[in-house]
Amino acid sequence: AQGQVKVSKGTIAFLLSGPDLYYQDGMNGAKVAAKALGYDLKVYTNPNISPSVELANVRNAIAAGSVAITGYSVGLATEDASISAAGKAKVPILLMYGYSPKYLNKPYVVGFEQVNVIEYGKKVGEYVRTHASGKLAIITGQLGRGDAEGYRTGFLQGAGCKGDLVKGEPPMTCAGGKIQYVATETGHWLRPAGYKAAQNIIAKHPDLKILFSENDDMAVGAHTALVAAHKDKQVFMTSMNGAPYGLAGVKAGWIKAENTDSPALEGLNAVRLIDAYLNKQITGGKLYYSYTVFVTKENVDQAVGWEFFKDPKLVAKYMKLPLLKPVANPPGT
Amino acid sequence: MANVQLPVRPAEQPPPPAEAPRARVRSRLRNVDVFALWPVAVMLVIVFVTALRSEHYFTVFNFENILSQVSPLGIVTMGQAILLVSAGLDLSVGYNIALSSIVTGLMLEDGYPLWLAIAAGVGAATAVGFANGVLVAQNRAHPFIITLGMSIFLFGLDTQLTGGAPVNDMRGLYTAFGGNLPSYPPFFGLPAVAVPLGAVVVLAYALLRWTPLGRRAYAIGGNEEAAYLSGIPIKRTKIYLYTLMGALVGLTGMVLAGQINEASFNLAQNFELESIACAVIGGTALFGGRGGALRSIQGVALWGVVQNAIVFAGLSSNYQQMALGAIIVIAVMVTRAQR
Amino acid sequence: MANVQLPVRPAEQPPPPAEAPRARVRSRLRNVDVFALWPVAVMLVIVFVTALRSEHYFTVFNFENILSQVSPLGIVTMGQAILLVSAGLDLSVGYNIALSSIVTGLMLEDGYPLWLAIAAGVGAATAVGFANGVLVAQNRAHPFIITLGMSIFLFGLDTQLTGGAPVNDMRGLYTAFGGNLPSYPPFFGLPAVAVPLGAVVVLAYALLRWTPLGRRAYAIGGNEEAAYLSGIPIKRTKIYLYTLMGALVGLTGMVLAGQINEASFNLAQNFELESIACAVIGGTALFGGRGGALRSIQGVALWGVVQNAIVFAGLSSNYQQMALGAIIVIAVMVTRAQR
Amino acid sequence: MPDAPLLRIDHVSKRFPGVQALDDVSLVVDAGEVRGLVGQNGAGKSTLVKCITGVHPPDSGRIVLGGEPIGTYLPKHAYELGIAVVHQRTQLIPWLSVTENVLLGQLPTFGGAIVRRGEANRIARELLERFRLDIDPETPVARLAPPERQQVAIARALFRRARFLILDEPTASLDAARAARLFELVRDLQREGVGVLYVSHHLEEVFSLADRITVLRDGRVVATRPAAELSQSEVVTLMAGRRLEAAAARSAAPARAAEAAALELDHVSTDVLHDVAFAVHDGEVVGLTGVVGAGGHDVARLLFGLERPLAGEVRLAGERYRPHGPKEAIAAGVFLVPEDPTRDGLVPALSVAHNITLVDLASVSRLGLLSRRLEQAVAGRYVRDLSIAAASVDTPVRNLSGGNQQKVLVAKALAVGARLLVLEEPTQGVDVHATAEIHRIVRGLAEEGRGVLVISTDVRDLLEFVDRVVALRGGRVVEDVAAAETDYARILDLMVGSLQAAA
Ligand SMILES: Nc1ncnc2c1ncn2[C@@H]1O[C@H](COP(=O)(O)OP(=O)(O)OP(=O)(O)O)[C@@H](O)[C@H]1O
Ligand SMILES: Nc1ncnc2c1ncn2[C@@H]1O[C@H](COP(=O)(O)OP(=O)(O)OP(=O)(O)O)[C@@H](O)[C@H]1O
Ligand SMILES: [Mg+2]
Ligand SMILES: [Mg+2]
Repeated sequence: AQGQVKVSKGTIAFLLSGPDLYYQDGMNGAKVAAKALGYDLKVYTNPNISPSVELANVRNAIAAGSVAITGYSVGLATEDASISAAGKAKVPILLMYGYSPKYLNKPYVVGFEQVNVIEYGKKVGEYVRTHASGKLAIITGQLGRGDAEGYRTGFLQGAGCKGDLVKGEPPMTCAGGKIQYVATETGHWLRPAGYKAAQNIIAKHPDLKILFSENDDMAVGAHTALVAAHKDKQVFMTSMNGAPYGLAGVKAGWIKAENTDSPALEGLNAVRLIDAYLNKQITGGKLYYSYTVFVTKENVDQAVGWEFFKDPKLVAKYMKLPLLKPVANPPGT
Repeated sequence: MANVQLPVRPAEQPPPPAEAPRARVRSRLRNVDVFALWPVAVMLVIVFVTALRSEHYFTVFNFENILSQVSPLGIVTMGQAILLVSAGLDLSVGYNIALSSIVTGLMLEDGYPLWLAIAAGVGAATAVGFANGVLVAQNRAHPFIITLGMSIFLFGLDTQLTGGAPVNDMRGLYTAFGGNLPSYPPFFGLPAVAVPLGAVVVLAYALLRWTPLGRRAYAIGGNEEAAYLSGIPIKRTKIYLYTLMGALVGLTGMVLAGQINEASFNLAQNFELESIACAVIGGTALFGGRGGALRSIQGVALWGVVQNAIVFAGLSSNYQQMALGAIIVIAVMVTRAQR
Repeated sequence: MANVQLPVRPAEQPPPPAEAPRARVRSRLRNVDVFALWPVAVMLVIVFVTALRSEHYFTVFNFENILSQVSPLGIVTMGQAILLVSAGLDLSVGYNIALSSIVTGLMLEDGYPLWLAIAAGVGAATAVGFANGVLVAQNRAHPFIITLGMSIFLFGLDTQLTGGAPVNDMRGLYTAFGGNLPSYPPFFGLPAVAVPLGAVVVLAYALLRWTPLGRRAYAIGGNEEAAYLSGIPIKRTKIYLYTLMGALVGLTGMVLAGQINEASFNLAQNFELESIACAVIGGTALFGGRGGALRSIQGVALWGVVQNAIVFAGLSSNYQQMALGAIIVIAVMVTRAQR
Repeated sequence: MPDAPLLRIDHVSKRFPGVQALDDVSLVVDAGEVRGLVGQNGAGKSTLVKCITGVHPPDSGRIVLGGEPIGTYLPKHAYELGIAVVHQRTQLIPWLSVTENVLLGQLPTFGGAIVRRGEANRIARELLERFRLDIDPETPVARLAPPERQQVAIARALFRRARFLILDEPTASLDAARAARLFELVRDLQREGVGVLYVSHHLEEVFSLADRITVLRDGRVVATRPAAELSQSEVVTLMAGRRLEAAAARSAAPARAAEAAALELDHVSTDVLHDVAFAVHDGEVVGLTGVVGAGGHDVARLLFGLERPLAGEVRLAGERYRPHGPKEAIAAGVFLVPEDPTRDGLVPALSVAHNITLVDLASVSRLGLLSRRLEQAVAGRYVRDLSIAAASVDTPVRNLSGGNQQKVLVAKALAVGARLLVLEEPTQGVDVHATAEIHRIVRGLAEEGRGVLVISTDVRDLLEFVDRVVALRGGRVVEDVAAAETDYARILDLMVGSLQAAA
């Protein structure tokens, strides 16, 4: 494959929201897929995850004559303008995250690919309900965009908590009184903030028993803080994401369980779906759920992981998998 | 006036009549600051160079694209320029823009009429501006820290208000600012958001140049003590200026939310620093007395052109940031050099 | 008025000798500023009130907790205070701290010896500080905009170096700063990060109070023109100060990366604004000539105590933000009031 | 020494946008000589000073000090070469102590590392004692009165142990006694062989100190002659290239004490003033004098609402007058021309026109919008009447000479058309011709029926154009007399208090 020069099928624009590893690896996954399928991939960054920059990027992508647009929308259901802009310019668009039913029937919308937010958090909650007891605290990501709130709601459902799960404010009793939900702090998706949040929680609730962190970065930060406070043994830690350092935590045993997905696989599938759409193999306006694996120490090696794109064999393997199946009846339809 | 009674001896009044006209011409020349136009020159160069590198660059679409990208930022920058002239500044604009959009958005969701929702949103932002003004004026505390505190406060308020999920349908506002104007003259299919920008630039220019309020802004920025001794009501003037900024922020909120059809806390991330950067790049002095609307809007234009060109230059995403940072530094160096 | 023939009678020189001692005493009194200690008072109140509401609050553990939270910020704040005194400031500290941690982290990953990795990391940050200094001094441009540009540049550089991926093991640094000191005197099991903070506070205090460089900082901050006219090397002094800031930033990078055991571009987000806020809350003037190390460190302490107390108050995250913003505004109002 | 002159200025020229500030200036100053430098406002005196000290490197020509030409023009190099200067606008650092201001950039240290505070304070105190100036060297200069600041600035220059000392308007804010001290110091230095360049508008000062006098006009040297061979009137003529008009005639009719006084202070006390009582009638010019600190400045603050009386009351046209701040004062028809133009009076970045019209913007507005035409008209008139030397009314006042800035300030007051004008040191730093003009204008205002209160430490100047003189000492009125019925020596004596005030 090295020798022969492929004629590019055109440039796919990739919207990169923020430089965090999750988005970076989503882009890396898309890159390898684009290469394999004969497209160029041009990246448009949005370092401060600002909606106005996202719109600007879409317009820049159109101006630059892209054949299609994919990548991350900065928030849940905040990309209306981007989609219309793409539609007006007749450029197909597939976004990772940002699903809203109202877009499904818009022209040139290939669809959305994202984890099922509520379900994703719920699995972890269910595991906690059956495996742990005592005081529970949650470290959320940045609130205000809906995703962090959604994961928390899902988790609380799974843990069988009683109260306004959408609002998610403690205190609540969960698992029929076996678990007391006592605190929630926001860790802004970041390690230092996760560290600080854990410090504050443990200071206020020295007898904390269960901690749920909405991503692995905050989990690592929180764990470091717990170690410094000699509380790591006492706390049953759970997390989400399946980042390399998260999976390492599961292997090492200080993360008891976590729900994992792979941004790289999301990116790869996004490009495959776009290619299929451009080749009229699929129709637009669908919602696709990302491939997720719930892991504990036992099955941790089954997680896809974020970095398979570095291994051509794995890339080839995932490129050969059947295309994602659209969700039969998406929420809100 | 007193001097009328004075025995006037023309022969002895310097400057001698002969010199007067020349002097005046010279002064006129000195007052026209050709260098103030440097951003335009720089832009022309960038446009030319980039056009050579990408055939998609020099197109009407891309021009409209840049215009629609800078318009909301441009509106705030005008407000920021007015504050900078008076030796003030506002770091809370980002989350205040978000606030106005959220208030309006939530009311639209609850089915309130458009006009009422807009009034509430702009009103909220204006109230915040007023609060900033009162705090800055009453305590003679530095606006940097006051508005920073306000910004953190508003961040909490915004995220609290949107809670579950951001508003994703701005209804009438989207109809108004989401698209372009009719493509026939005099509209030429410009992005709708360009209209409020144009209006605000004119307003800001007129205010600073032709109104007593604007002149007072310069006086306070240039020497607050002297302004006070000249009987200028320092506090009231400051409160007016910050309240005006609040209103412009509210307008920006409507324009931006309409354009993107969203209301959320991160709607205008970094607008506070970007608007200050634009004004200063254009040649408005930080903390006092110099600069104006036209210089500042040039800064905005340069900002937009540069960001757009960097994308077309095909730099990898991270290098784009580095280039942007470098250009800000170079820009301000140039602006200084020409003083 | 000035008449040289005037016979000079010492006895008649105003002010009469009788008044002199009183005058001197008065001036002495005016020179001590008791109010400068207000943050301590406020803290005591907060501690007392919160202690009543939670039995876990007033504990050694929570005290250490606060100390370990504020230490890295405290180090940068000392640097920021020194710059503020000289009418400068540095908005690039956040991503510069990140840079130093990344450089060191990557070298540790590649198996370089600890000392070399640290030297490189601190060196990188110091070089950035030097660059800030040269840019600010040479162009006499406002540091606000210069360091803002630098910050954006560094953001791109940081992400370029790491590709967004954090370094997960800081090895020796984690051993050094990840834990606490031995629990026997004179260490009392304080967080290890408190040690560099203590050292830096002493250093900053000594520098500003006792060294020519420190006094020049005050002179330049107080009246740059006058300082220049009396032959103080403005440029060189500024360059020294910004370079020193760079070194302190590097130290912060090591401490923070060691404490959290990671190196990444978002290691120290918002440190630039928080450090300025702390210094100003403590009573250091923005842009000029007044304030110092002790006042500023009080600001840091207040900052830490407040944030921690807000958590214990059981407010939800969003309300925590609002409370923090409100407190910043109130704090700066108090600091002004006491002038 | 006499063979090689201490300072030689060869064909130095300096141009500013719109002005040839210095035009081929040459002069030579010997060691141990005091050289007087005089000229009208804007003649180029300060610019020459700034060229010598490297603040404004000259465009052409060269400056030679003690045989070696000055290569790079930077203030710190000037100091290294042994040139010390007291600039016209005192340059101090507000929140640093007196000591640090005096020793600025030269603090004694242990091996360059640690500042020796004790030592520094000792040096500073010594220097201050040469003025018999009794202030705590640890006091921030921000807390000092203008004359004390001026003396700190002079002390700084003395501390430099310079070979060549430049004094630009050093007595501007000094009272007689303080000035006299300064002259003694200058003579001491002269004896030590220091060369002195003495810039002043007070010709009697110059004549009593200078060996030779150099006259500048429009940036050119028009004469350099031994003081002995010149008379003050000759110098005045040289400065302007024309003779000085006769001083303004005092109003023939004495103030009509019958009708209500425009301004009345009725036994007013503040923490400085002690039941001060005097009146200013319409059409009357009253001079309020006293050594600095005697209370003149406090009366001004009182009248402009910057301070409130603790006892007694102020009446304006018979009604109780208690303004809260300048705004109300101006509304009540009172206007203050403050002492320090650059600090209190003017907005340096704004143009001459904009500064003049700043107070009453309504009067130059049409339909709420500022009219450039009106502004230019108003400003243009005063620039002419006060012959303010500025390239145009659009020139930023920053670029005006010290004296011309003072004139802009007066113009500002005239533009408001206040009923009662309070002028603080209106002729400070203003040349003789401008002084005469200001005298005439003030008289003109009185003839229009306005009351004018002139607060000044310059008794000679006051006596030339006021109707009444009120002298203060230690916050008390020690004299209130018609100008015609008293004289310089008497007032001066009362001010410094050797005589008992005549009851
Ligand atoms: N406050 C100021 N006002 C006017 N000019 C200034 C000021 N500060 C610096 N400059 C300019 O900067 C130049 C050098 O200033 P300074 O001597 O402080 O720097 P430096 O580091 O000592 O330079 P060098 O070491 O090369 O002599 C001066 O020529 C002057 O033009
Ligand atoms: N920085 C400057 N920029 C432009 N013009 C200037 C500047 N400084 C002085 N001038 C002009 O140069 C001329 C000489 O000014 P200078 O200050 O030397 O006068 P002066 O003799 O000191 O007058 P005064 O007695 O009022 O102090 C004036 O016309 C003044 O307007
Ligand atoms: Mg030097
Ligand atoms: Mg002068």
